[in-house]
This record gives sequence, structure tokens and C-alpha cells, in this order.
Amino acid sequence: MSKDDSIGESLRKQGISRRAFMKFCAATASLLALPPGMAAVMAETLSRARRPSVIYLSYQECTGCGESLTRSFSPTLENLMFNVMSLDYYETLQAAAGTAAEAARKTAMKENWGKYLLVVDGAVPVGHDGAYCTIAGESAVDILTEAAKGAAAVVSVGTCAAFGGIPHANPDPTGAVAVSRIVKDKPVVNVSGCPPVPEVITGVLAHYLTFGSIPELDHLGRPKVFFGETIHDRCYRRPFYDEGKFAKTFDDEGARNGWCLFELGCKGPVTYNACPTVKWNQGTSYPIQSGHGCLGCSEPDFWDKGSFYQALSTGTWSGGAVLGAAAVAGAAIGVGAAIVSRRRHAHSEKEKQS
Amino acid sequence: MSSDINTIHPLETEGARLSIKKPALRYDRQGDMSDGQRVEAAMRTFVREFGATSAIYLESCIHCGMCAEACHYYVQTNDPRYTPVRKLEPFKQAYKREAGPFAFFYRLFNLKPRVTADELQKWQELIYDSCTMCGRCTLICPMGIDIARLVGQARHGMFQAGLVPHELWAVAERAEREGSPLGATPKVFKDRIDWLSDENAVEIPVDRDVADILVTMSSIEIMKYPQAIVATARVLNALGEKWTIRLDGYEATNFGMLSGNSQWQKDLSMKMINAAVRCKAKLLILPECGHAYGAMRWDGANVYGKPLPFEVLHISEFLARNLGNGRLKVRNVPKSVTFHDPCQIARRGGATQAPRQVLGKLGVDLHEMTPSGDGNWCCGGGGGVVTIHRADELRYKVFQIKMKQVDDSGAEMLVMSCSNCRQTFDDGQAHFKWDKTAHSLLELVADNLVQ
Amino acid sequence: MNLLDFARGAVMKWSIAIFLFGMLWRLFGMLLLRRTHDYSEPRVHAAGLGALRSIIRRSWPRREFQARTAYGVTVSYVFHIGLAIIVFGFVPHILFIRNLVGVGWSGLPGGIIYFCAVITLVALVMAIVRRLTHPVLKLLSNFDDYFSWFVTAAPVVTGLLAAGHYGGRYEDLLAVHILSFELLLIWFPFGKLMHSVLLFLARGQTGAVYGRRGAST
Amino acid sequence: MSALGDFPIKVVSADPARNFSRVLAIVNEVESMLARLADAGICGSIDLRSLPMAPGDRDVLRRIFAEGEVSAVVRALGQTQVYESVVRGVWWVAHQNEDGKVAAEFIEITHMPDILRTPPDDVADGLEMLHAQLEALGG
Repeated sequence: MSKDDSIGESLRKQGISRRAFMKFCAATASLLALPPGMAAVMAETLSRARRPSVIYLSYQECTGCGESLTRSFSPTLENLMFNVMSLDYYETLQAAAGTAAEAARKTAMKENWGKYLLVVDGAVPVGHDGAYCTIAGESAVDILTEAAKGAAAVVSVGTCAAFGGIPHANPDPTGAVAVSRIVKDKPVVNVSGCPPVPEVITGVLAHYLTFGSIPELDHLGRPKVFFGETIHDRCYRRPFYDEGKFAKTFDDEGARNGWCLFELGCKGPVTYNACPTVKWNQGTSYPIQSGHGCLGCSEPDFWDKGSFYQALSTGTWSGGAVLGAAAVAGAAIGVGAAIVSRRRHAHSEKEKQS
Repeated sequence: MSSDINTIHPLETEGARLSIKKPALRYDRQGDMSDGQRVEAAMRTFVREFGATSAIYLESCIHCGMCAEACHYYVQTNDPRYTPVRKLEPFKQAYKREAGPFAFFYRLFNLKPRVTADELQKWQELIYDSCTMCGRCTLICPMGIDIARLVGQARHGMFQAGLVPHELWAVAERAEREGSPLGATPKVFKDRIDWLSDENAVEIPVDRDVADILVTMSSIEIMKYPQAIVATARVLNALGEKWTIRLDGYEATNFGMLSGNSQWQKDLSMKMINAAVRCKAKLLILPECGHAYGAMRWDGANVYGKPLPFEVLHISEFLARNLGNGRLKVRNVPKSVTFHDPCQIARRGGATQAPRQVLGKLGVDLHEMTPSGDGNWCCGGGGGVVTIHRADELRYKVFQIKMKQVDDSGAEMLVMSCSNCRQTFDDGQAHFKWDKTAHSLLELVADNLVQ
Repeated sequence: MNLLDFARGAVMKWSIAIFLFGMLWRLFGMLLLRRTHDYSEPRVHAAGLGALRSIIRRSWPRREFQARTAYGVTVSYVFHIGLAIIVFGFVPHILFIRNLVGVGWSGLPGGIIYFCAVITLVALVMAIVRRLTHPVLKLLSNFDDYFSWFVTAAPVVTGLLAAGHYGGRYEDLLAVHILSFELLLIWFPFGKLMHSVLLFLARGQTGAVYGRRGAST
Repeated sequence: MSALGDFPIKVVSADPARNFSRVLAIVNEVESMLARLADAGICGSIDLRSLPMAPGDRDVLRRIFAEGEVSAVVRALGQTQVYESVVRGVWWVAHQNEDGKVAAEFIEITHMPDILRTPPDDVADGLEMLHAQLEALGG
């Protein structure tokens, strides 16, 4: 199929009916929380749009994000998404290897300079001049910097690319940073999560395809449509929080009754993601529904915010020694103050006598 | 100044209350210290007495203002200056600067400015004229702060600064020098006893070497209500007690305490203690006088530095005991009576029930005031206030509470067991041309003894 | 690190440290001052009982004082009880306490807590308005009174804002709420909030003194 | 080895004692949309994905909006189940993928869901196909 075909044309050539495409659009519009009427507009725009070139780069990552992406919706719809895009470089899925693969990337970049969509997963190590991650002799920083120059927009997939994630976690030996720390002059969309909800990844791509722009972002660069509300606010267990009904352990009556997991360390109240509505595995469930609190994986530094099982309202500090020292010092100074005061008393008493 | 006190500040003995005559010129500053020295002396003295107890009190105040609602001065004037705990303000500042746990910082950063002599001068009115140390504020305080006790401590500082109201200083000085604040010198007292003894045909033993009971008197009684001496003698004689009055220790009032001189307080108390020890008394009876009770019953042993070798009873307690055990018998008095609780004996002394037991034995129809007992209102004359002329107007204002209480009780007769309250009532009666006369509980018993 | 991590981490540690430091300093500095022995013969020997009785009885004014103090006492009671329910009844707060001292209990429904918080806030506002307008309170009040009010009211306000998501993102509101409580902790030992401890000592010693005299305590 | 039933797993289902607040909100929304359709002919749609739903809530909804007179199946990129519920004018549209998993689900308040109408492009395709058939028949 030709790259110059419009999306509508290429689908038609594959024998996909307009009604089927409409169904895809309805599902995607639903995902993007667009009003129902927008599905038709979306279908119209998408069918006339050019197939965009997508370059997918992977750095310090575990491929969990890629695994997630390939599970979006369903084989059919995911194929559809990939079919409307021209995925020109993706180490995990591409057939080419070695110099051929690198050549493909360079070609795609050259042919679509200024227009391609750059998708990145994994954090970028900047310690020791980027020596911790090199591909074909080039450091991750350099590849990213160069690839970003020709990109229309950058999508950071996963918490590692978005915020540094696990490679950035304490003690961060490689100096891992988020993509947005390297790419400063291009719009960067952070699709965080460890991994992100698959439909959220495709939803952002669909938004870009449909509207030719990136969606509205929150202060952390995440699309508001998916990251606009906390897990807690959209959680079906929220009424139990309000009623003060909490599971105290993972196998008590409360846990079996599906009560709120706040006491078991759920980070839902401060975690912004689409899990409770889009859910996972084709809408089957999400962590809280499966009986485990939210880890807060779509938030920066989630790995370094204390135990996953420690309630949100507790402190994350350590160092009882400081408290002990403070108590001892306070007592000592208090005793000292009393002694000084007693001395002053004794002194004036003596004066009085003489 | 002290040697001229009798001529410069002669006693006013004819009035309804006993004080020195209204001074033409006031000397509310004593001595010739500089302002700086006065402040220094006041703060030093206040802080010197500071122990953990007072520290906890001063640290605890939450400025809730409830103490104002218990204070007759605030209630009658609605003037917030009279809020009891505020009367301690300069002393609280001194504590924070000098003795509190954060004193170092208060001094270092000057968080609480040094108190000035002018401030202290201004506070004289609050510490003396408008506080009888009646302790109603102590009773209301949600933190349980003993404000009355702190005012007592503040007075110690004021005395050392030479900032005591003229009259109070004068009578205290006189008590220290003559043995009695109001002219009841041993010679005057002896003459009175002889005269009373003849007049009333009652035996009054004086200066016995050995006695079971030492009887003490208030100079207000000696000079103004001498029948109290006779009444006491009648009761003790009726009981057949081996008792005595001693000229080396008879004065129970303690103007050293009221004015704020702790050394004089000690001197005055020690006279009685030594007299009692000398005659091997088992019991010391205090007269109908409020602050005398606090000074000897509760402070006596602490002045002495060890437990007293004798028992101390207020005369009302003594009467209650002997009426209760049947040794003393009285006639029925078919009258309705209301009883005024002297603050230092009831609220602050704990002898609240004794007079009621006595009245019970007299068979009177007791109409309690509202409130009564430990919550009763002060007459407004305690703490030495009744001696201060410039405080008269304010004192009459607060006395109106008392008049209303008595009138509302509907009783025919008003009885109390404190001669200082009694002279305050007499003075108030004269001022307002009121129809109620104050009576002594002791005299009521003595008049109705059954031999 | 965002504001919430800052509030839950370093600031919490140091505010608790300062709290402990200040509490012990002030208590030791006060309690170890001179104490004089009372040699007088007590009328009632159980002084401890008097102390205990006073600690309990002073929680409510005597009958003769009730009419004149009703307003102040009611307002104070409302916000004290309200604060107690909020602090000890809200599950996140209980978890905070359990995490710190190891003792926990079950909590109340959120609705009750929010209701209490609003009532508490109203009472706190009534208290400060009274302080600003009542002649006695106006005269008595100093920086400590106003600042202590501020650090008490601030966590209630920020807590309500956080619960209702008003005025910002939840994590920031929560952080501000925690920080406002930490400000309270830091101020606690140095201002009049200390009365929560001192009231037992002050009432106790007055109760002991007047208890042994057989007077009302 | 324990039987599956021995594991302490509680199957949450639509039992009547449950909290109905979420379901009630949805039904109220349907009610107001249906009123609008009746009065003004305005169609409405509720995206069930956008609502927090507890396990079992869907079953309760299904019971309220049970199958009525019309039902249809669309076979395009997997099946789409469409039926009009017993509450006439309220349609249930469930888009499934080829694995039979639900990809999107709507309650539509309309005279006829769009997915059942033939789009003009497909009509054109149909015409083209018919012409081809006619040609093949030698017409």
C-alpha cells in the first residue's frame, strides 16, 4: 500500500466498510471522551488524512510499554491503528536489523522531516556523556536529540520516558532523565504509567491523527482527557471511602466485600490516570478492582515515595534518631533553663541576705 | 516617715470602718529609689518567689477572659481593665523574661519589653484597689489558675518597689512597728480587756504561762467590735477551758501579707506561733477575721518552716465542734438568717460548713444567698482594700452586689464570721443608708448560750 | 520532588522533631523550677483526689458562672469536640497516628467528618470574632492568641478544601493541608496550644492545694 | 490441592442489598434524555466507559434495560450487538472486537442507532457491487 494514500482510501482498499470504520471511530471517540457526535467528524477527518510516519525509539525500558501497546483494544482495532500509521522504526516489532534498521530510520526521518511523530519509551541516561545506553555506536541522548529535530511532536510513552521512572529512581546510577529534559523545542506529550493503559497510547495517537495536534495537557505534560481526574475520584470503591469502610488486610472481610483500599496504601487519591474507566485487558478490570491498591505509577517518582503499602496520610520520612536527638536536646535545654533560673533565684536570695 | 505616722496619718476610729484618716497628700510611692531600681526590685522579688507552681499557672493562661465574669469589679463596671488575669500582666512579662523556659530568647530578642516604673505605678490600682484576692477568678478559671495567689505574689514585688497604696503601707508599717496595724498596741489591748472584764463581769485570762488554748484577736475587733472579746471569753469559760490571751502574740491580722511584705508577714505570724509554743498551747483559736485564717491556718506552718506543734481553728470551727459534740448548748433563735461567707475562710480556707453547722444548732431559718458557700460574692473589703480611701467609690459599686444578694435572700438577720467583712458591711450600710446590719456569728452564739 | 513529598518527608520529620524538642524543653524548664513544701496540716488528706476532681470538674463552669460564660464555653466546646472528632475520627488521620505511634482504631464515615469540620470552622470563626470584638478578650489578646488560632483553623480550612477539591489539584491541596498541620506542630510547644498539656498540671495543682484545705476545687 | 471453591474469593454480583447510587445516577440520566427525545426529538447517548462502575452494576442496568422488541447484530470488525430495550427508545449498543471483548458500550436514546443505518459510502459500494453482479449476469 502506498504511503501517499489517504487513510480512508487505504482502509477501503483493505475491504473495511465505512460502517466498520464508523465503529472504530465510535470506540476511539469514546476513549477520548469526546461527545458522541464527534465520532462522525472524526471519521470524516481521519478518512481524508495522510498516513503519518511514526518513529518509535526505545531506551532504558523494559518493553512493558510496547507489550501494553500491542494489547490495545483488540487485534482488529490495533491493527487498524497500525494500519493507518506508517510505523517506520520500532526495534521491538521491526523485521530489519543492524545497519538496515538504522538506515530505515534515517530514510524515514529524511523523507518525513518535520512531519513524523516521534514516540519514545524508556528514560534517557545522561550520566557519563550518555555512555549507559548506545545504539549502533550512538548514544541515546544524541539519537533522541537528532530525531527530535525533525519531529512534528514527541510522545513519551511510559513513566520512564515521561518522568524518568524506575531508571531515575534513587540512587539513579545512570543519570536517567525524562525525554522532556532533552527535547525542549518540540511539543512533548507524556503518556505516563508503568505501563500506560494501552488504549491511552492509541487514544493519543488517534487524537493526533484526527486533529493534527496534540491534546490539551496538564501541568505535567499529560493529556487531560486521560489524566484529568484521579483514580480515587473515578473509582467504583469511592463510596466506601466516603462511608469510612476500609479493608485492613488483603484477606479480611472488608477486602472480600470490595471496600476501599486506602488503608492498604492505595495512592488513588493523588494518581491521575484512566484506569478506573478504560480499565485493562479490554475493559476487564484494573488494579483496585482486582483487590490491590493503586501504586501511583503514572506519577513522577512513584518508586521513591515510601512503601506501596503505606497509607497516603502517613509520613514518608525515616530517621527516628533525629526525633530521639531532638527529644534529648529539648529535655537537656529545659533542664538547663530551669537550673539557670534556680541559680538566678539563689543569687538574688543571697543578695537579699547580705 | 515611719516615726511620724501617728501624727501625719492618724487613725480614723469614729467612722464605720477602721483605717487611717483620709490623707491630705498621698504617698503611694515609698522610699526614694530611682525608677530603674523600683522596677528591678519588683521584678526580682516577683521572680525570686517563682517556683514551678506559679510557672505552670502563668504558662497555662489561654486568655479566654472567663475570669472577668467572676470578678465583682468587672461585673459591676464592665471595664476590661479589671479582668483578673490582666492584673498580672507586668509580672507575666517579668516571668517570661527572667524565669520561664524560653527566658533566654525573650531577653535576647526583647520579645517582651522590660516593664517600666510607670506601668507598675498604673498597675498599683489593679493589684491593690481593685483586687480583694477573693479567689472567685481562681474558681472559674478553666485552667485552674490560682490568680488570687499570683496577685499576692505580685504584691510582694510591688512592696519591694515601694509602690504600695499609702494607707495599706502605713498600717502594715505600723503593725510591724507597734504590733498592731490599727492602734491596738499591747497597752491599749490590756486596758480594753480590763475594762471589758469589769464591764461585763467576765473573766479574761491574760498572759497565763501555761494554757491549752491560745486565743488571738483581730485589731478590728479590739478597736471596733470589743464585744467579740467578751463573747469569746464567755464561750471558753462556759466550756471550762484552760485558755489565755497573750500580749506577746495576740494580733491575728496580717497586714504584712496584705501589703506584700513577706518579712513582715513572717514577723507577725511568728509572734503568735512563739506565744503559743511558750504557753504550750494545744490549740490556737483565730478570731472572726478572714485573712488571718489564711495567714495562720494555711501559711503559718510554712512561715514556721515545719509543721506547727498545735492545732489551728477558726472560731466558727471551734464553735461548730463544741456545739456538735454537745459540750456547748444554745437557745433556739427563731429568726430567718442569711450567712455571708468570708472568702478567705470559705472559698480559700475550706471552712465553709462550720458556720452552717453552728447556725443549724441555733435553729435559725437559714436563707442561703445566691450564690452561697464557696461561690459567694466578696464583700469588697478584703485584701486590705477597705483601708484605701481612693478605692471607696469602686468598693461601693461592688458592694451593691452584696446588698442585692442579702435583700434577695429575704432573711431578717445578716450574719458573718469575719470582722473585716463586718466593717465593710457597716461602712456600706452607712453609705447607702441601708436597713441591714451585719452581725457576728460568735456574738450570736455567745448571746444565746445556755449555762 | 513535589510539594506533597516535601510535606510528607523532610518537613514532617523536622516538624515532629521540633515539636518534641520544644515540648520537652518547655515542660522540663517549668516542672524543674523550685517547688516549696506545704507544712500546713491538711483538712483533707487525699490531695491527689482533689487534683483529680479538679481536673474533671474544671471542664465545666460551676453553676453560678454558667449564665455569664455560656456563649464562650459553648463555642469552645464545639470546636474542641469538633477538632477531636476530626483528628481522631477521620481514617487518614488515624492512619497517620498509627504510623507514628503504632496505635490505631476504626474511624467514622467521611460525611460525618466533613460535617464536623464545617461546624468546627464556624465555631472557630465565632471564637475569633468574639476575640476581636469582646472588650476583655481584645485587651488580653496578643500575637500568641491570634497565631495559635490561625494554626488551628488553617488545617481545618485546608483539610476541607482538600476533601472538596477546591482551589487546586488534590495533591497540592493535600500537601498544603499537611504543611499547615506541620506548622501547628512546630508552633504547638511555644505558644498557648500547650494548654492541652498544661491544663492537667494547672488544674491538678490548684485541685491539690484547695482539696487539702477542704475547699471547692 | 484445594478446590477452587475453597479459595476465599467472593463473587460480587447484583444482590439487592448493594449500593445503588451509581446505577441510580445512570438511570436518572437516561430518564431525562428520554424525556428530551419525546418532547423535542433530540437524541442522546451515554458512554458506559466514562462512568465508574462496580462489578455487578452493569448486570443491574442490563436487568432494567432488558431486551425488548428489536435486536440486531452488526458484523464489522467483530460483532456489535444492538437491541432496543423494554424501555422503548432506549437502545443498548455494545461494540465487540473479533475476540468477542467489548470495545465500547453505549446506551443510546434514539429512534434508531446510527450503526444500523447504511452510510452513503457503503451505499455507493453496494451499488458498485450490484453493478458488478449485473455485469456478471450479463445484463
